[in-house]
Order: sequence, then C-alpha cells, then structure tokens
Amino acid sequence: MVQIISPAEAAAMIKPGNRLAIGGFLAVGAPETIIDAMVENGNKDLHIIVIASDWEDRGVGKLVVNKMVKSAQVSHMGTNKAIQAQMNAGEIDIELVPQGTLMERVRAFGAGLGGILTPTGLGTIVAEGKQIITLEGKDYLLETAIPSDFALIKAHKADKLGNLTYRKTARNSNPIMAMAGKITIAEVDEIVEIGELDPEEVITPGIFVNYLILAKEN
Amino acid sequence: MVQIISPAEAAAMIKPGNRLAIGGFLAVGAPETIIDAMVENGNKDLHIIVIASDWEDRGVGKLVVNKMVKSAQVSHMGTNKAIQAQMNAGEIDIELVPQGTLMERVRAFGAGLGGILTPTGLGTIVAEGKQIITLEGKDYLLETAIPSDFALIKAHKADKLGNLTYRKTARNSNPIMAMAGKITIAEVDEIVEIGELDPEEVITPGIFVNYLILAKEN
Amino acid sequence: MALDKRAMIGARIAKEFKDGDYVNLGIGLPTEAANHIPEGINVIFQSENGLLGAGPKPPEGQEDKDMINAGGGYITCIPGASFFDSATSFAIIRGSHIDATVLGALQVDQEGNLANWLIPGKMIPGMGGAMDLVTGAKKVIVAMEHCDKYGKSKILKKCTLPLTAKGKVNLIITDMAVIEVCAEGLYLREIAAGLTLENVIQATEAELIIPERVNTF
Amino acid sequence: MALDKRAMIGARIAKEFKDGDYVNLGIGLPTEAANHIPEGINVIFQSENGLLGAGPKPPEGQEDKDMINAGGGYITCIPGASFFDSATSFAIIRGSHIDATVLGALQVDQEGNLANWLIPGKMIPGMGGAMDLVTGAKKVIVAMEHCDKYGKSKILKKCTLPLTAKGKVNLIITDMAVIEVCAEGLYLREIAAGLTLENVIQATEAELIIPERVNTF
Repeated sequence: MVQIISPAEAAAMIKPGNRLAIGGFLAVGAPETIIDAMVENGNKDLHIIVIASDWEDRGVGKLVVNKMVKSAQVSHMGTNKAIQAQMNAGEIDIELVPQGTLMERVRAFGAGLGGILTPTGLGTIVAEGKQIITLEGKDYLLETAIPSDFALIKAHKADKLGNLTYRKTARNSNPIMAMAGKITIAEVDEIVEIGELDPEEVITPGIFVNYLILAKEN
Repeated sequence: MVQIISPAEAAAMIKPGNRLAIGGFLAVGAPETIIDAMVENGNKDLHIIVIASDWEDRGVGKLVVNKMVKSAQVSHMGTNKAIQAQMNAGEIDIELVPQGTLMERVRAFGAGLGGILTPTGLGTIVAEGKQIITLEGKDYLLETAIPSDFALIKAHKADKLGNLTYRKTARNSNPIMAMAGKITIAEVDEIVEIGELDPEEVITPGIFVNYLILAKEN
Repeated sequence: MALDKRAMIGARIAKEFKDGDYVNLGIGLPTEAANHIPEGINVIFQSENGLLGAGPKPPEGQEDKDMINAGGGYITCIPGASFFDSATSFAIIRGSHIDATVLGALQVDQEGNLANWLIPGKMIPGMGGAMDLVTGAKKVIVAMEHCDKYGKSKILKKCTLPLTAKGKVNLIITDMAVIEVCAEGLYLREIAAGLTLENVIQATEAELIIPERVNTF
Repeated sequence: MALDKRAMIGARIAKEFKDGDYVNLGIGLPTEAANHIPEGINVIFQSENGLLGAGPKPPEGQEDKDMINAGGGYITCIPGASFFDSATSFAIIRGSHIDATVLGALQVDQEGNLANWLIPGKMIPGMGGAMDLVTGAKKVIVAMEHCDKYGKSKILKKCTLPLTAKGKVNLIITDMAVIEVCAEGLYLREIAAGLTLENVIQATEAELIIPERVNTF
C-alpha cells in the first residue's frame, strides 16, 4: 500500500550517498516537485541515474547546478553546460551509458536480473573493461544491472494503491525507473480512489510504488 | 503496415522446421483460429515456444495431439497427457524452461539482446550445462535469447496499422511473443480503423505486427 | 487431506500476512489461505499469468473466458487490480516485489532446499513459475502435509528429488507444525493443538532445533 | 548549411523510404527528410523517447508540455500513434524493428564505421540513443555535409574520433554524393547535379569504388 507524503518528507528520506533513478527525458516527465524539494532541502552527494542531465533550470539539471550530485550514469548531457563544467573540474564522476543499455540495466535491477547481453557499444569506448560474451559467433557486451535506492518518478494519475498512468511522451523512462527503486516515490498530477482506474489502463502496477506526492501546479 | 489475411493463408506460411512463439496461458489468450487452421493445413515438424502445452482440445495442445510438434520450449505441461506420452516415446524433444526465464529469453530476442543473467534455476537441473556468471559475489545463470521465425498471438482489438490491445488475463505472454517473431501474426476479435485506438491504450505497437487475422466466433 | 486440516493450515498461513502485503499463492493447499485473511488485513493477490488484485471465483454462469488464475480456474478481480504481460509479472516476482509466496512441496530439507516440481520416472509437469517464485519472493512459505501418503516425513535432512531452488525456503507450515528455516537449521516454532513434541520429532526426518518456547496453533 | 543544400539532402534521404516503413530521424539535418516524403508513401516516424507516429510541430500556442521528440522540440502525433516506455522504445530499436535510421556524423569511414558523438577535449554531449540506433536499425543512413567547415573530408579511410558503432553504416548521403557501404568498400552511387566525378573524388579521403554507372541527384 502507498502513503501520501509531502515533497519535503520525500526530500528528507534521501541521504548522502543514495543512488537515485530519476524519470524524465529532457525534463519532460521529470518529478519537478520532488526535485525542487530536494534543492530546498539541500540534499548532497547524490548518485543519479538518468537518461539526460536535462536543462540547468529544469529537471535534474537543478540538482547539478546546485552541486548536489557527486556522480551520474547518464546517456545525454548536451543540454546542460553545468554538468560539463563540473565534470571537467573533476567535481562529478560521469559514466556515459547508451540510452537503450541504460534502460535495460535499470530494468534488470528491478526485475531481479544480474544483467543483460547487448551488441550496443561493441568496438567503442563503452566496451572498455567489460566482458565480451560470444554466442553462436556473435559478440555481446555483458552489461550489469544498475542498483538504486530510490526511484523518483513522475506519473499522471495514481490511485491510492499506487497504480499509475502516464501522459503522452512524459511516460518515457518513468515506468522503468519505477520498477527499480528499493523505494519508489511517484509524483502525480492527480490521486483518485481505488477502483477509479481501469485495470487495463494501469501502466505501473502499485506494487512498484511506495509513496505518492501531489505535483505542484505548473 | 499490416495485411489482413485468412487463417488458411497464415497456416500456409509456416514451414516444417519453423520456430513458433505462441501466446496464451493454459489456452486463455491462445490464437485458436490460427491453431485450428494449422491443424487443418497439416503443418509438420514444428518447434513451439510456449508457456504451457495447454489442454488436449484447446490451445497448442491440439498441435501436439495431431503430432505436428517435434520439439518445444515450455514451462508447464501438467495439463496435457499427450505431450507427456510423446516425450516418453521419444517423439518430441522438450526443453523445460522456468516461466520467468522463458519470458526474458523470448523478450531478449525481440529486443536484440543476446541473453540475460538470472538467479532462477541456480542449483537445479536447469543450470546443467549453462555458464554461471558471478557478479559482486552473486551467481547468475547465463540464459540465451530464444529465436523464433513466427510469433502467433491473440489480441483483442487491432487497428489497421497493427496496434493491439488485449483483454484481462488473456494478455499474458502475447505482448512478449509479439516482439519476438521475425514475422508476427495476430489473431484479433475486432479490427478497427486507424485513429480509433487511443495511443495510450495500445499495448503492442503496430511495428511488431505483420499480419492480422480475424478470430472465429467462439 | 481432511477439510479441517486444510482449514487449519490455511488459517495459519494467513497469519503470516501483514496489511498491504502482496502475496502469490500456489495452486492447491496454499489457496486455502485466501479464505482465512483476518478482518482488517488487506492482502493483494498476484496471479502470475498477469494480474495483481485477484478476487474470488465468480458466481456460476458469470465466468469470463479471459479471467483465469495461474491454475486455470475462473476468477474475478478486485477494485484497484491491474493487468500486465507475463514478463512484467515475472519481473515483479524475480525482482523481490512480492512480499510472500506460498507453495506446496514434495520435500523440504534443513538447508531450506525445496523440491516440488518433478518425480523422475513419473509425469513431468514442468516447473512453471515455481522456480522464479521461490528465487524471488521476499518470504517463501511452504505449506504441505507433514508426511506423505505412506507416512514418511517430507521434511528431510537432504532433499532426494530434483530441486526447485536451493536454500530459499523461510517457513514450513504443515498439519503438525510450524518450522522456521534459519542459518543454523530448522527451528520448531509451533505445534498443532493436540500433538506432543514427541509426535512432531518422530514424524520429522530432519533435525529440529527445539527452542525453550514452542507455541500451539 | 544553405537551405537548398539541406532540402536537397532531405529529398534524397526521403527517396530511401518505402511505403509502410518505420523510420527514426536523428536531430538536425536528418529531420529535413520528413519534409520531402513523396506523395503516396506513408512513413511512420519513431521518436526514441517513446512514440511511434510522430507528427509535425504543433501550431504556435498549441504546444503540449508532454509531447516532445527526442530533440526536445514540441511535436504532435498522427492517427494510429502509440506511446510506450523507453525500454520498449529501445527494444524496438535494438531488436531491428526500425526499417531505417538517419543520423548525422562527424566522420564515416570505408569500413562503415561511424563517429558522431564525441570530440575529445571538447564538450561531451553523450551518445544518447545513437549507439543503439546504429547497432539495431535494419538500414543505417548517414546524412551530413561531405566536408567539415575547414573543407576537410568527413569520409575517411579510417575514423580518428571515438566510434559510435563499428561497421554498421549502409548508406552515406551528402551534399556531394550518395555512397553505399559494401563489404568491398565504398561504392559511389550518385553525384550531386553540377558536380564532376573529380570533384567528389577530391573531396573524399576514403577510397571510392566507381562503378560504370554513376547517377546524378
């Protein structure tokens, strides 16, 4: 079952060193209310697992600008100069992960798998230091599951069991991140009663969700 | 884009030796119309990839009873005495695969992965002959992708681009099998015009689907 | 098994569930637990064919051909239910999102090994979802008769049948006893009303650790 | 790049698509192809952030904050579209369900290697979805200017920048030429109107195989 909490309560749960899988794609579908509460709370030394480092004033970019992030697994940082500057200054450790590989590695953790074999990255610097497994003459990189302590996601509607729906391309990485949090906190536009969502329209079953937060109007 | 074909046309596409990923769980959500057409067509020497061998008179059980199957990857055969008898008589080769592993191996093929690492089956006969990979002190079995030539699935509604919805627990393995067919044939209760399905309710995007068949009334 | 024994085991299983737990019940004896959930405890049942929020059997004549549980029986779903595909269902199971799974057994041993899917030389039903359930659930409860139909103990020093999973069982609930599997071995926690300690020890091939306090259930 | 060059490349890319193709267009120059799809050809565009059936930009004032493409720009969707999560999106990509992907490049070489994501010492944007797209799409088309801003060939004997993928490029479309990547090397297939064979050869560091017939585009 889920508990409805305030953004400040969510931010207070997150401790230095925690690994955060955060949903969103270039800040669309990012849990902005939780992110703002974390900025206000001054969380530090975070590891973030994200598709992109977003914009300096939107999405997880705000965590970067406020120097709250010590390391990141990310596929795209082209829209955020702050993360580039911090990386060049040695203030942030970056592991660049191809986007599809990132999603499978996060999903693997949520699904109890140790990892996956993918052809993506073969012959590139992504393959450096990784085990190559050959199956019937074809090479694959062994990519390991990415663990996370918290998943912070943005959904559209939730019922009070934590069942979630999404809206258009704001779905993106959110259902995958949701599977992978030891604790999953979902920020939503609307909380409805149990039974108001059609069982067919639920994208993330409530079993993956621990806490709900109502999104600020924006 | 998809083509709407007859059950007989579907059956005629399938050749001896073909590998078929067939949806359904104990015949619920099985593509009965396609299966019946195959029985009528007398397809032979098939390899089937299925959660269960269903009942002797329902689902893929009919393919077994009619001696059309030469080998199977399956997780459950407890409801079908014919497959047990054929196995004991050496007429059919069986690879028993844990259900979760089966789904991941089929999904891996559809998703372009070489395989996955799972703890399921460790210390059991499922592990025999398989590579064990140790990551941070934890063991995993390396389970390889299961290729298939055709996916034969049952959905509820399709639009003319092949976008699919399912109905209740008849969803089961169908969306996963659908991803994995080099050619995917979907049997559906209803075919609607493009634009009649809400983009949010589509479970299997049409890109995975090649042919549609209208299910017989039952 | 006699109806009252089934009910006794079912009721004892049900006591293991906390409010809000997500639970997967294997077919047969484990499903009996669903009839004994205490008032005020809400448990959500998963059916591994793709449903969270499995409800009771529908009234006769109201079966829906597309609504079955993992045993193939017609069911309903409760408000707040959700449907998903089999890969997601087993991501839930293997990824340790299920609070408790209850399964039948042919044999359990004092290392927490479970054998429940194969008797060589007999019919081979296949493991279905059992290996994933036992590997992934947060708590694995075995529910079974203490002895087989020949009166032989099903709780052994070492399983002789092919395993379902190694060292994954947490709790054994039988018609005679409740036994907890710990690193040191099997702790006898409870004895069925009317039985003596001696009855249970005699009916158990495995070594039992007998703590000072053993309750009755 | 001049508008007419962009349009020329876009139109030439668009000729590669067959009716019913599913296509992923990278940001920048490749998106130009969407403006040149021939009458009677229906192409469905994927956006890797979770959409099949991406449509044109919405009219000003009608943007939906939850509707963007992989470049972050506001878009619409066409009838028959579908939304899905990012793992499914890359299952589609890596699993070879996309008929063609079109990407920009920093360098391509005669072994079909592509470098398009990293210039050491400069800004590091990350590979995003490019490595998966190039690895998984049935046909990989590189669309770019033939030479860089210093006039140096971007089509090399051997890429010097970090690779995006090895040996995966099928076709190179530039403002000067259309070049097919085959096992034996680079076949010059077409030359831009107004240029000579010599122009193209001089502007290309890689060895070009010149077949008997080279068309104009």
